Amino acid sequence: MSDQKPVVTNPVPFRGGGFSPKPMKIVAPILFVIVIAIWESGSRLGWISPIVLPAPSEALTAFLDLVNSGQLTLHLKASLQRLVIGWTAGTLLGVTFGVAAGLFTMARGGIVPFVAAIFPIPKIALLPLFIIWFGIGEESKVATILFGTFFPTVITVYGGIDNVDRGLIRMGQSFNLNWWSIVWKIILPGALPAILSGFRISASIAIILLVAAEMIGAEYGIGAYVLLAGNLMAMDQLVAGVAMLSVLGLTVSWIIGRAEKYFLRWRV
Amino acid sequence: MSDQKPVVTNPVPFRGGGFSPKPMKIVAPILFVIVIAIWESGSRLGWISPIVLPAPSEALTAFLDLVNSGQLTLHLKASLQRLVIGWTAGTLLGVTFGVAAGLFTMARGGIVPFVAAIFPIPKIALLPLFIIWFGIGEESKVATILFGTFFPTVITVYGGIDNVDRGLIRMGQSFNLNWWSIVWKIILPGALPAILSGFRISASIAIILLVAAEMIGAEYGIGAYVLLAGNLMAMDQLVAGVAMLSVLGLTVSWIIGRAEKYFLRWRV
Amino acid sequence: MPPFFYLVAVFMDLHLNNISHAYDNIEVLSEIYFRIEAGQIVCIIGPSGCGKSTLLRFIGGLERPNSGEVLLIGEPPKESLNPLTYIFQDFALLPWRTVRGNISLVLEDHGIRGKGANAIIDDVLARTKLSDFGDALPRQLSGGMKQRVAIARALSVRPACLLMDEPLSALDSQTRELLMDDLIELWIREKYTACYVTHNLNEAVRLGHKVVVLSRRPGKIREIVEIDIPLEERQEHSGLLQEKQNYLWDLMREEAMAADQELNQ
Amino acid sequence: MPPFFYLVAVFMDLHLNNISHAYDNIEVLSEIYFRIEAGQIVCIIGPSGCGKSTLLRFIGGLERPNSGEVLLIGEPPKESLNPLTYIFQDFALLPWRTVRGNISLVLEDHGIRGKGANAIIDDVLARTKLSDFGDALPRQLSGGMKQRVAIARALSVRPACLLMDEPLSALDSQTRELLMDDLIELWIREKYTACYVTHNLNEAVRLGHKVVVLSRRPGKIREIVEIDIPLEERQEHSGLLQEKQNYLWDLMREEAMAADQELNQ
Amino acid sequence: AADKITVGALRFTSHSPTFIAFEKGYFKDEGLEVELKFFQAAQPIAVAIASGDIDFGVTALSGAFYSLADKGALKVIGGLMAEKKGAPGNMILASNKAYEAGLKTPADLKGKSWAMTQQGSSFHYMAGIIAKSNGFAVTDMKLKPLQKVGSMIGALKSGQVDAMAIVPHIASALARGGAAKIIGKIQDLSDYQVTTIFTSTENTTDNRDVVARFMKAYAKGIADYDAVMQNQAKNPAATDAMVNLIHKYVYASKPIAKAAPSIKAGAVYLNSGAALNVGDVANQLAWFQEHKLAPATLTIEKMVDASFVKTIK
Ligand SMILES: Nc1ncnc2c1ncn2[C@@H]1O[C@H](COP(=O)(O)OP(=O)(O)OP(=O)(O)O)[C@@H](O)[C@H]1O
Ligand SMILES: Nc1ncnc2c1ncn2[C@@H]1O[C@H](COP(=O)(O)OP(=O)(O)OP(=O)(O)O)[C@@H](O)[C@H]1O
Ligand SMILES: [Mg+2]
Ligand SMILES: [Mg+2]
Repeated sequence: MSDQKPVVTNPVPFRGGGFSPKPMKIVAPILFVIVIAIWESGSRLGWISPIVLPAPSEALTAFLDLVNSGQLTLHLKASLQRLVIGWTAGTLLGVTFGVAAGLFTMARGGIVPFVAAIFPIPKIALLPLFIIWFGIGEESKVATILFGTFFPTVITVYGGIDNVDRGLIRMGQSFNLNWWSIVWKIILPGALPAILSGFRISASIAIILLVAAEMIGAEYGIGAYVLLAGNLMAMDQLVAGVAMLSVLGLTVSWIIGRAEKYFLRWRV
Repeated sequence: MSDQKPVVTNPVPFRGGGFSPKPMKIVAPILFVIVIAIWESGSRLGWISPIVLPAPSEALTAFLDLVNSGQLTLHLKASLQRLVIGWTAGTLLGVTFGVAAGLFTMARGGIVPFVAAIFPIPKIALLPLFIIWFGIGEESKVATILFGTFFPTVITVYGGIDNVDRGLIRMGQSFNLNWWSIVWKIILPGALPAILSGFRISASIAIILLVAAEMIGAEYGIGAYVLLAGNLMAMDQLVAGVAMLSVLGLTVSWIIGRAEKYFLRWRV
Repeated sequence: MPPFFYLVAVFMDLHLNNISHAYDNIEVLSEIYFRIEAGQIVCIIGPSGCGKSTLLRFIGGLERPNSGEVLLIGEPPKESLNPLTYIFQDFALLPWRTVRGNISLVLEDHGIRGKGANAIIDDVLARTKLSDFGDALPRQLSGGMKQRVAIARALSVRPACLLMDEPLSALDSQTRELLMDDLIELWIREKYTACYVTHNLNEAVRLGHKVVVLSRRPGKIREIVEIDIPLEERQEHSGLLQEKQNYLWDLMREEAMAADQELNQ
Repeated sequence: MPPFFYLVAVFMDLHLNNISHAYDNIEVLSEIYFRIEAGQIVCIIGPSGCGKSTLLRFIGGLERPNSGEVLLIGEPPKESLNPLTYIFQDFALLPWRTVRGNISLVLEDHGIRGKGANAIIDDVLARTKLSDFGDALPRQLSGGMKQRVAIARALSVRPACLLMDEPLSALDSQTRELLMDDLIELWIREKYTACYVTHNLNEAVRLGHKVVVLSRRPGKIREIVEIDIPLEERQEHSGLLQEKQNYLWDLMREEAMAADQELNQ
Repeated sequence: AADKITVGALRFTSHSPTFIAFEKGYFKDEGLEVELKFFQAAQPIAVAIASGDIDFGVTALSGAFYSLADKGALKVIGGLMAEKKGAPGNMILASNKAYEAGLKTPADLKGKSWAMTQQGSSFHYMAGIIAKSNGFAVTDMKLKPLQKVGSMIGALKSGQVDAMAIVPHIASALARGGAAKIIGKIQDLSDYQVTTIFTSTENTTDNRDVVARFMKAYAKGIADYDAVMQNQAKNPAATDAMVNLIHKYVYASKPIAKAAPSIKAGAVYLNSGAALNVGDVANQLAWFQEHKLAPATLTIEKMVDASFVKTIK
C-alpha cells in the first residue's frame, strides 16, 4: 500500500439493483385527478369549448342521469355479456390457432399469412357482410368482438412460443413426456408472459370494438349509448360513455395485472 | 443378456426434433387460391348472394377500373404516406413510453393505468375532438394512426422488457456499463422478439385505422375509397379496396418476417 | 440412509455404430464406435468442445447424427419409467415450477400423482439433500442446488440407463463424494447402465468400467481404457487406479499439446 | 505464448465487515469478516448452497447485504477499465452477440473500438483457445467454451480484482491446468487481487494465499487457512500443499457430516 | 293471428311516427305484431332489409340505398320528412369566419368548402341542390366528407369548413349560441323529399296486404305527430304527453326535463299520409346517377312502388 498519500476508505460502490419497476398504486390516481382538475377548470374558464368537450362535471351529471334512469345496468349487462362471450371465444380460438402456428410448419405456413391478410381489414367496412352472415342479433355483435380478439391473440401466442427455450422442450422430450404434456406444461407456461401481455391488447381492442359491434341493431350497450350520444351531439353523454369504456379498460387491466402477479411469480 | 428369447435390435428411438416450425412459402398461396376459387364458383353458382359479396372477378374488374382511371397511385400514395408517418411516430413514442414503463417504477405507475384507460376509447367516437385538435388536414389522419399504434406498442414493449433475463442486466452492471448501454445493448435486444411481434399487431391496427383516419375530409386514400364504396354499397369496389388493405398487410408482415429472420437469427 | 432404489437393472446394450457429425460444416464427431454393455458404466472424457454432450444427445435419441447410428440391443425393462434418462449439463429446470414441481413433471405423465409421487419426491430430495427446498423456485437456488435437482429428477423415473453430462461439476467436493459413493453403491446392487461424461479423471477411474477418451474436435476415439477391477473392490486398489488416472492424464495432455501446436502453427 | 498482460497490479484492499444476509427469512450468511489484501488471492470454499455466490455479489457491489458492509481501502488504479470484474457461475453471455461481440460489449463503453478492441479480443480469445470461434453464437458453443468466453471477457477489461465463481468448473482437466498455470504465472508478474470461489480443493491450495472455509448454510466462517508458501515456489512443496489440502478436506468432511446428522435428526 | 313484422328505427325525433304508432297500438289495430329493432346508423337498416332481417325502415335516399335497390332488394313505398315552405326544415349555416369574409347567401358558396357526412349522403345532395339553383357545379364547392354530424359541427365551429346544412333544431341552437350564421334554407331552393319509407321488394309483391296495413297505421302516427308537434304552442298538454311518449325512445338516458327542449325543437315536417314526392325522388335519382353515385341501370320504376300512398307531383 502506498503511504505517500492518505488511504481512502469507501464502501464498495453499489452497482446492482434497478431495472425492476414495482407497481406503484399511488401515481395513477394522482395523475387522473390532476388531468380531470385541469380539464374541469379549463372548461369553467372557457379555454375548452363546451360544444366539443364538456366539463367532467357535466359528464358526471349525464352519468348520474343514466344511473337514475335505471338504464345503466341494462347497458352494462348487454355490453359485458358481449365482451365476455366474444373475448373468451376469440381468445380460445386465437390461442388454439396461435399454438398451431407456433408448433407446426404447415399451420404456420397457412396461418401467418392468413392473419396478416385478414387482420388489417377494418371490421366497420365489413358490417354489411356481418349482417348477412350473422344477422342483426347478438351473433353479429359477438362475432365482431371475436374477430377483433382473435387476430392479435394468434400473433402474440405464436410469438411467445417462438421465444420459449428449446432446451426445456428437449428436456421434456428426453423424459418421454407426451406431446400434450410438453405443450401444456412447458410451452404454454413459457409463452405465458407474452400471452398475458397480448391479453392486455386484445381486451382493449375488444372494448374498442363494442362500439362497432353495437352499430348493428343494438338496443342496449355502452357502445350503443356512445354512438347514440354522438348521433345526437350529446357531448356530455358521449364523454360519460367513453369514461365508462375507460373504467372497463382499467378494470380489465387490473385483473390481468393480478393474473400476471399470480402466474408469473416465478420471475424475478 | 438373456438367451431365452431372441435379442431385439433397434435404433434408439428418436425423441428430439419438432417444435420448430419453419416458414413454408407454399401453403399460403395454395390456400389463397383455394379460397378464391371456392368464392368465385360460389358466386357464379349463386350460393353467395351478390347483394353483399360480389365474385372476386367483379372485384378484379373494379380494381382494374381504378387502375385505368389512374387514381390508384393517388390513393396508394396518400395512404402510404399517412401509414408510414403515423406508424413510425406512434412506434417511436410507444417504444419510448414502453421502455420508461419497463424501467422506472414511477413511469410504470403512471403509464400502465393511463394506457389501460385511454387505449379502449374508440377513435371513431372521438373524431369530433380530433377535428378540433388536429384540423381536417393530414394532421388528424396521421394522429389517428399514431394513437392506434402507440398503445399496443407501449404494452408489448414493457411486457418484453419484463421478460428480459435479469442475470444479463446484472452482468452489464458488473462491467460498469452505463445506463444507456444496458438499455440499448442488453434490454432492447432481449425484448426485441416481443417488440417485433408487437409490430405485427401495431402495423395491422395502423392499416385498419386508415379507414377511420380517412373518414375526416380525405379526398384520396385507400380508406377513403373503401368508405365511399361502402356508402354507395358498391360491393365490388369495397372488396377491391379491402383486398388492397390485405395486400398491404401481407407486405408489412413479410417485411417484419424478414426483420425477424435477420435480427433474431441468434435464436435456435 | 437407504440406498437408491429407483434405478433398474437391465439387459439392454447400446451400440454406437460409426457415428460422425458436423454442424454447419464444422466437423464435431468422427467415426465414433463403441458399445455400452448392459450393466456397464462407460465414462467419456475429452477436451472441452470435443463433442461429448453432442454424443450423449445422439445416444439418448435427442438428436440424429449425420451418419452412423445408435442401436438398442435388447429391450428396456418394464419397471423403468424412462429407460434412457438424461442429466443435462445446464440442468434444464422449468423456472416456473418449484423443486417438487420439476420432479413431479416427469412423473405425472406416468400417472404417478398424489401420495405415490410425494413418496418418490421426498425420497430423491432427501438423497440429494434438498428436503428443505422442495418449495423453492429455481431462481432461489444456488448453482449446485440446481444440479442436485436435475439429479433428483433423473433418479425419480427409475432409469435403465443414465446419460449424465458432468452431473457433479457444480458441487463441492464433499457432496460430490457422497453422491459418487451413492452411485457406486447403487451400481453394486442394481448393476444399472450408464454413460458418464466428466472432466474429473478421478471420477472416471472410480466409476467407469470403460473410459472412452476422445480427441480434440473433431472428436475421434483416441483410446478406450478398460478398468477391470470390479467397482466394489476399487477402494482396495487405489494404486492401480492412480496409475490408470495418470495414464488418462498423459493421454489428455498429449491431446492438449497437439492442439496447442496446431494453434501455434 | 505471451503471458496475460491485462490484469493490473493494485494497492487496494477489500474489507468484509461483519456481513450477514437472509433471503425471505432464510438465513444465508452470518457474520462474515475477512480481508482481501491487495495482491492476494483469497479462495472461498464451502458446501453447495452455503452462500459463496451471494458473498461474491456483495463484494462486487451487485447486491447489498442486510447488515455489514464491504469496504474498499485504497483506490483502484487508473489503468483498470473495470476494477472489480466478475466471472459468473452461469456465464451470463448475451445470446444475441457472437463471442467477439460479447467481449467487445464490455470494451465499447470505454471507447475501445475497432482496431484497439480487435487486438484485445484476439489476444484473450487466443489465451482461452477460442480463436476459431470468434464468430460463433453462444448457442453454438459447448458448456466449457461458454465458460472460456466468460473468462476471456473478464480478462479483456484489465481488472484490478477478479471475482471468480467456479471459473473452471466446466473445463476438462487439461484446459483447467493450462488456465491455472496462466493465472499463477500472471499473478507472479502482476500481483493482482482475486477472490476465487471453487469446489476444487487442489485449485484452492495451489492458488490461494488464504482459503476461507465456510460452513454449511447459513454460511459462517469455519476457518481461514493461510498458505504461506509463495505462489512461485508451490510446485516444489507439493507435500506441504497435499497436507493443506487434506486438512481442508477434513474440515469440509466435518461440515458435511454435521449437516448429515442435522438432517437425520 | 297477428302478422309479425320487424321495423328498423333510429333513436331520432324524425322516427317519432314509428314510436307513436307502436305505443298507441295503431299497428295492433291493423293486426300487426311489431318488433322494433334499433340501429345506430341508417345504412345497416337498408342492408338488414335486403338480408331479410327486418321488414320496414325509414331513411334518407343515399348512395347505398340506390345500390341495393338496383340489385332488386328493396323499394321505396312512402315519403316522410320533406322540405316545405314555412315548415321547419334544413338550414344552411356559414361559419363565423366565412361569414365575416363575405359568405352571406347560398349563392356565395361557389368555391367554398362544404361539410357533409359522406359522399352520396343527403348532405352531399343538399350541396347539389344549392349548386344547381345557383348555377354552378357541385364540384365547384370543396366537399369535405367528415362521417359524423358531430364532426361537421366541430369543423364548422372551428372554421375549418365554410358551410354546411343541418336540421333546424341544431342549426338554430348553433346560431343562437353564436357559433355559426344561418344564411339560407333548403326549402327555398327545392321541395326536397328528405326521408322515405321502404321495405323489401319481396314484401311489395308477396305481402301487399301487410304493407298496406303497415302504411295505414304509420300514416296515423304521422297525423298524430304533425297535429301536435307542428302546433306546440296551441296545445301544451298534448305536446307534453307526446314528448313523454317520444322520450321513451329518444334521449331516454336523460331526464325528461333535459330531453324535452331537444325533442320539441326537433319537430320537422312530415308528409301527411306518408305521401311520396315521386317527382323529386326521380330528380334525386337523376342527380345521383349524373354524379356516378348511383348505378346507371337503376330506374324510378325499379326503385319505387307508389301504389301504397298518394303521390305528390
Ligand atoms: N434470489 C434468491 N432468493 C432466495 N434465496 C436465494 C436467492 N439466491 C440465493 N438464495 C439462497 O441462498 C443460498 C446461497 O446461495 P448461493 O448461490 O450463494 O450458494 P453457493 O454457495 O454459491 O452455492 P453453489 O456452490 O451451489 O453455487 C441458497 O440456499 C439459495 O437457496
Ligand atoms: N447447435 C449447434 N450449432 C453449431 N455448433 C454446435 C452446436 N452445438 C454444438 N456445437 C459445436 O459442437 C462442438 C461440440 O460441442 P459439445 O457441446 O458436444 O462439446 P462438449 O464435448 O460437450 O464440450 P464441453 O466439455 O465444453 O461441454 C463444439 O465445437 C460446438 O461449437
Ligand atoms: Mg458438454
Ligand atoms: Mg454459487
